[in-house]
Amino acid sequence: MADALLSIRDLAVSFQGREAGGSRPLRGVDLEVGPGEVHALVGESGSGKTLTATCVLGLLPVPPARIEAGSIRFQGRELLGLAERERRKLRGRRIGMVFQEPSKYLNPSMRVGEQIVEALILHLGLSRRGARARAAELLELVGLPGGRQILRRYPHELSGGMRQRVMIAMAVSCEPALLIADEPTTALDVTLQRQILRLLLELRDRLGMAVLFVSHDLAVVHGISERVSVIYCGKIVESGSRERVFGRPLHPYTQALLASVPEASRRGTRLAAIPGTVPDAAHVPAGCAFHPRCPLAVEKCRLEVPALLDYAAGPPGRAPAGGEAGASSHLAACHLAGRS
Amino acid sequence: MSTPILEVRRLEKRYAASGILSRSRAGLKAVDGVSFAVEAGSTFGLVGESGCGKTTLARALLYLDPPTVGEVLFEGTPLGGLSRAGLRGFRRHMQIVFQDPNGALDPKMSVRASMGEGLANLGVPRAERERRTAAALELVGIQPAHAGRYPHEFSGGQKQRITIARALSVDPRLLVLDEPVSNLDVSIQAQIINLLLDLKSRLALTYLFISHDLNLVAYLADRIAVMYRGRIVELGSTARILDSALHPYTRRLFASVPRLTGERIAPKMEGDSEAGDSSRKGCRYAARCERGELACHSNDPELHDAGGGHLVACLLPEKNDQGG
Amino acid sequence: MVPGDPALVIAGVDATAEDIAAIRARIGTDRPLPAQYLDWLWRVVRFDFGTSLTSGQPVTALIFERFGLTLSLALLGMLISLVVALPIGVVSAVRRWSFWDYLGMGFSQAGMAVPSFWLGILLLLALAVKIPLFPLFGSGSLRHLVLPAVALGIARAAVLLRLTRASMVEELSKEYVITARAKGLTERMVKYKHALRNGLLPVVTIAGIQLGYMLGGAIIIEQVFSLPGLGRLFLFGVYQRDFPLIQGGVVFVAFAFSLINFLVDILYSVLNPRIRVG
Amino acid sequence: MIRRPAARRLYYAALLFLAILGAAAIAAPLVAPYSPTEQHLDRRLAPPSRTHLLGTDNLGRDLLSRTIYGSRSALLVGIVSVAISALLGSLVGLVAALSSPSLDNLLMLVMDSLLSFPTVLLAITVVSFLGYGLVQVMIAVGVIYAPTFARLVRAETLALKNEGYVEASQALGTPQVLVVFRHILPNLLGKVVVQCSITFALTVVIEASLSYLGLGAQPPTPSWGLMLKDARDYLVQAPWMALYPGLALAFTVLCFNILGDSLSERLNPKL
Amino acid sequence: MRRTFLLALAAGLLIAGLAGAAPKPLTWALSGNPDSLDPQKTAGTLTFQTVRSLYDTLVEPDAKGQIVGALAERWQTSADNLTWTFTLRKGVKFHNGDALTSADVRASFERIKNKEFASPKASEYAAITSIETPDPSTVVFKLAKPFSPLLAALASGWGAILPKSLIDSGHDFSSKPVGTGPFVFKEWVRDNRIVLAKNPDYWLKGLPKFDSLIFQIIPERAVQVQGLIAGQIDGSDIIDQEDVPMLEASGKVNIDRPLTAQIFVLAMNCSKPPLNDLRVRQAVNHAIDKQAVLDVAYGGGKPVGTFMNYGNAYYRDFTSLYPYDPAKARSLLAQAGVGKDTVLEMVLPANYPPHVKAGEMYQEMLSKVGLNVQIKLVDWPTWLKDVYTAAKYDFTAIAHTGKLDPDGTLSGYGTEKRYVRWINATAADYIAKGAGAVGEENRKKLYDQAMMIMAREVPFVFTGTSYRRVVTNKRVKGFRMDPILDTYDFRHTELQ
Repeated sequence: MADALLSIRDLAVSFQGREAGGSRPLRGVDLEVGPGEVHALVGESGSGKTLTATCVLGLLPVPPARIEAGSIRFQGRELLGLAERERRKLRGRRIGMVFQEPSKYLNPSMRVGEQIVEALILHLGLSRRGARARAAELLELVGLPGGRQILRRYPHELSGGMRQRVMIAMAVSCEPALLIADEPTTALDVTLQRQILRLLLELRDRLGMAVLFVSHDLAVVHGISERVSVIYCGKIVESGSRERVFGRPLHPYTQALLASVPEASRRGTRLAAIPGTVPDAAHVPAGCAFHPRCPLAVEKCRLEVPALLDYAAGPPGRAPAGGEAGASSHLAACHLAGRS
Repeated sequence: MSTPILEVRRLEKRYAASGILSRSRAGLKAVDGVSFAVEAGSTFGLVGESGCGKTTLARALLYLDPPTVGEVLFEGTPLGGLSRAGLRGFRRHMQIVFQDPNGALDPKMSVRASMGEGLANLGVPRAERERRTAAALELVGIQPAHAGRYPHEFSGGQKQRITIARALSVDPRLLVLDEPVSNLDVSIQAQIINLLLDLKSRLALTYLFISHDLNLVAYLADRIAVMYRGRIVELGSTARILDSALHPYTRRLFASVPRLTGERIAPKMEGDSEAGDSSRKGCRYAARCERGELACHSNDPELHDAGGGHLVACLLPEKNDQGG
Repeated sequence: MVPGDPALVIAGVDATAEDIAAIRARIGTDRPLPAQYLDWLWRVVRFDFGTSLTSGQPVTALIFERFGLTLSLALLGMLISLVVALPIGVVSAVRRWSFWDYLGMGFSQAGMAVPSFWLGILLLLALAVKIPLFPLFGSGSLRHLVLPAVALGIARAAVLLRLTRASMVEELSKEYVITARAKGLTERMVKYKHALRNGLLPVVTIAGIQLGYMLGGAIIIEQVFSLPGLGRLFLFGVYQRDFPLIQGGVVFVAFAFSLINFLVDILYSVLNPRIRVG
Repeated sequence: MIRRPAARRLYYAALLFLAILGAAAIAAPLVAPYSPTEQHLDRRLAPPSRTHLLGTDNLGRDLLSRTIYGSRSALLVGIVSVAISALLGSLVGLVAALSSPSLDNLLMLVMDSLLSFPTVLLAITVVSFLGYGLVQVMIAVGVIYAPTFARLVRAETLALKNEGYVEASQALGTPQVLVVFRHILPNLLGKVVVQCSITFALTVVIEASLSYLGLGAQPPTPSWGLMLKDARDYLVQAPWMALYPGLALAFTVLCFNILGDSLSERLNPKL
Repeated sequence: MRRTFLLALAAGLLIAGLAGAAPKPLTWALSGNPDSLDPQKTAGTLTFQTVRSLYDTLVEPDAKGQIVGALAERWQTSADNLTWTFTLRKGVKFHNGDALTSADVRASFERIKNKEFASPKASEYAAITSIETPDPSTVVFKLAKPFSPLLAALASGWGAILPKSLIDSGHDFSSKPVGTGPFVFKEWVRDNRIVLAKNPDYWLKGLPKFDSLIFQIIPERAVQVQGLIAGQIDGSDIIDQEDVPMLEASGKVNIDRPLTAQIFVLAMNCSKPPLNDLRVRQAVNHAIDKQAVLDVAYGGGKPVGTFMNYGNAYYRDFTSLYPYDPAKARSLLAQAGVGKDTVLEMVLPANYPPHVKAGEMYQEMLSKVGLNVQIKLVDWPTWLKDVYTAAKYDFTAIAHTGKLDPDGTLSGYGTEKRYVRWINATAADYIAKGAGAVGEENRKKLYDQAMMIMAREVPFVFTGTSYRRVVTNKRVKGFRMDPILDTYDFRHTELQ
């Protein structure tokens, strides 16, 4: 897809060190985010979803971690191998990021205003006054009326919801083309969660940016995304539009995940639990990483890593990794996909 | 109607102000006059957002952190009247499973030793203890052969199974489950929930299930109590709470829950604002309530029966026009 | 209970029993101990520590006469330890496991291991005797205070260095640093604008406490360098059983110690918006 | 976190040094070439030589022997006073954490008031009231460092009290005393041991300081602090008198500090 | 931050350097801070060493220890020795401008005798019943009984004459001394230095010969030595034998080695077994190599053999009685039946390192003859209380300072008043008679008897009288140290 905003191909990351034991938390991630699209990356803890986001921003702690292979193209530019100076210019300017716990991700001893303003001055070259005015506007934009007063506050003087709005204001301050939101509502209560999700969607509409929404919560992903990628053990196992992935999941893992969510509508029925546990990055099974827990696994699954193929058209037509089939594609990495 | 297995009457838990500077928090009421009853054999769900007092309530009703005011009756026996030793004897009937499986097992003790503690307290001899420990582990799907291992050798899901087995080792009748699956991965969560369902039917247990996850409670509970700021604001059967909630907070809460079966979220921010604290007097929810009237700010509504055992604490409950 | 009688010290070896009895009556040590203690307590409440038994001077005056020196010694020691500890600690944390870090940590371990009085002796030997850069004795100028302050400051510097490093390492591992990087700030801004401010907060508290401990540590250092400070006065009181002096010294230092801690608390709350009142 | 192999090596080096020191202290009569008090008046202030490896002092006593014997004072004071402060402090901390808030406040007030004096000053004051000597130093130092343990144990106990496994044990009907012995104490132990190691280092320094001021070990008991006190008068003529006891002291402190660091890193591999 | 610190340091160095340009006063090292500068309120040697330059006494000892006139030009005693009449020198002025009169003398001695004032030296003047002042320059002391040591008491530091006007107004002499002495008090920075300036109106015309005198308080001997070598100090009198080579090598100082008036002893508690047994005390005396102790611990000296300092006019030699003989010591101990299981305690004053050093040597020597001695160090007040007053000890090492009169040294011995608890009525009787007797010959006979008994019965090991090393910068000439009172006399001192 030539006009993809962000295109990750075959990204592999390993961790060195005694305790990490040479683990490979990312084993070839393929991901495409189109302009203005809300793309959800969903997976369990340790699946590599946050790490993928970190790689895009270029904030990987380099001594223990190492990018083994792959490419990350953003707005047509290869990010891997780019000088740190150049990458820094993208961070905050073209790619914004919102994190899970706003209370931790804000500098506790710095006024909110200063934290918003510094990126504006750095990236947009605004004067301090101009930056402050812009910051106040941004706070209004994220639903914090009376922004000027809030600029003078310290993070601890704000409620959890307000802090997350401030984080979002910071992330979108330079009107980035891509906003990475890493579990932005996990630490919030449900009522606040919905507000923040609405805010993200509205901002997307107003600023025309794409959102890479990283989450473990299938219900939230269902509520917000346009496209969904499911990651398991450092590899994308399924990717497609929200309707396709939730409506007709191809990968047994996706299917099992969806069936395991408790909801009122399922009262009285047993949940479809996935047996076993998520393997840690140092002990990923050979072949399809999911095969030990997969009820359908056959011999081939044990031996051969399945390729990510496009099943949108029905029969398993082999598509090059990354899928050039565009927005309508439905990729899955399973030997058995589409058979049953 | 038979005696409920657990009855909580006007329970309060206050925390004394500590230090001179924290006057503002003087006598903070974490739980403020909560009453409810749990029928034997049922699953009673307690939901609320973080900080609403649900965990404090659980610890208080188990007398792990005794309540400041109020009564807890187990099968009609008031726990407050018991001596220390008497209370210890009673504990075997009510057990608790905590949210964090990592902290729930003593890292310095083998699983066997942790498991045997409750039985040892009951004076069960060692051989019998080991047998019953093994049986309890078997029950929750842990190989009894692994009983000699230490907590760090197990995964989070396995640890939670072990803590459930430990709770069950003394044959309790009531199990308080305080967010037992919140710290677990989605795929493991379902395993534990299924296990809990199995155990309940096999051992004729009663569950008091505490969670912030409305989907989960809606899936599991027979009756649901909704807590807001130390109070129960609404209590009723799961169906009533889901379909015809009377309290505006309950409605809003359940409307906010993302569901797999739900609609895509609309990018509109109508009425979203950061509400401040509500006044000390009056309804706690008044400041955030879209229906709040003047009276709500001065009168504190009591929990009252709106018909059919559906209790609500609201001066202006939703018109319940969906029948029942 | 307390061995030694101050009257005997005043009287000297040739005095007769009558002389000693007269001295006891004059200084009040002939009265029962509880009475003496209550009397003393009552006076302390009025910030009057009584009269030194050996010199006949008011204890308060004696203390204030020497406190200046001890305080300047402690302050200079603090300054030295901060000047040494902060930059090295920060660099150690920022370049963790680098050569500089190992050097800093090595210095820190050595500094904590070397007792200040021994260091004082070595400094005196090296920089006053072998290479006479600093005066051997006397007081009154900054020069006289340099070596004692270094001896006093190094051990404290070692502690502060460790603390600074640990605090900075902790801050650098905190989430807001990731936010700062995600904003595209330069590493310099991330480390010295965002992390440093928070990293130095606990250092302020500990530095304050250290200043208090320096007042105590000065006792020994003043002995080594023959400085006429509070420590020598106090030790003299101990050696001579000059109870009003001992009691006054202890109460005064405890008071100063508490005052410093109080001031540090205020400073901390000024620097740390999280606990700022109002 | 990646643990550095260098740190591990340091840890073993420290252990080795302390083991040697301990062995030397115990077997001092066998190891030391001379009696520590034997005076060779004809060989006063002799520089290090083959007969006296570390030289002699102003009374012609063999410095190597005195340094070896000096380890006895240091280690003895360390062991006894650390034992006193650890036991006393832990007991107070435990009682404070588990008792009513009023008793807790009272106990901690006492402990905090002890902490509001600089250590050396407090030690000198206590010793000046108890009389001079190693035993008095042990008691004084033991009492002075008790608050550190009390605070640590209290804080840890309060934290442990809220641990799931402690609550679970209570929920299973375990009597409080048993909960303390079964769950709280074993989980406290690690941190207390670390604190012991750090306190040991501090104690050794305090002993030396007090002996240096003439308030601690009494001559002719060989003590490093006392040897340094003697050395002060002969700094120029016999610098070796100040050097070796000081080095022994510094190395002992260093090793206990390294030990404490390593142990705490092992217990809490976060930092 | 670092830069500012370095700048401050540099500035400090510069200022200190400029300050050194002023004319150089005489700087004398004092080993400690005097507790008071009021000569009548203390017994401290440091006080008397300092105030010797500020006050004068009626009479004073000359270089040989003979008592000569000072503020009193002359004096005479009545035939019954009960009336002493002193004629004061004319034209003497106090530092505050008052002229010296007999009223000042009377006020000074009434002050010291006043019970409420509680001078530790009050009893030395107990024999005085009244003081009369017939005219401004005549003072008459009336005594209850003949008392020869009175003259010595008047010549001692505590016999200083203070101005009556200031006594009456309650002036604080302890921190602002005012006397008639050769120097005027300027300032006292406690524990640091005491600064004195020349008294231009001093009654000895033309004296003193230099302008400014500083007592620099330096407790560390090693520091004093370095100060002497560096020329920062002009003199000190506490120099150790070990320091001498270094000082000599510097070529900057003169070293004088006079005998002190002190008697260094190993005192024994004669009231406690086994030391109540004469044989044991004799054994102890034989066990000690007195010269070695003097040389190592006390910096050299002369063994004495009895309770009198070597240079004293009343001294008689008994050193041959108990020579160093460990074998004999062992056999005496065997006779007395004292074995290793008897543990004796040697209590030493911790703040006097030479005594501690000596004590360690005594202990080692005694252990060689089979006597088990444990050392216990106590601070000075405890020593005074436990050892000197309550006699709770077996051994102690100490020095007795010199006295102008033999009575000062010997009075009380032979009775339970003295800390050795040595009871000998005959000796006590000779000593008591000695104080009342008149004339040196008469007194000498009595004291000879007493001292002989003491030398035989050995309540002490009479280790000896030590040398003192007075080290002065070569520019200092004519410094005199009183051989008996241990005080400094700067009156004839010149700076070159």
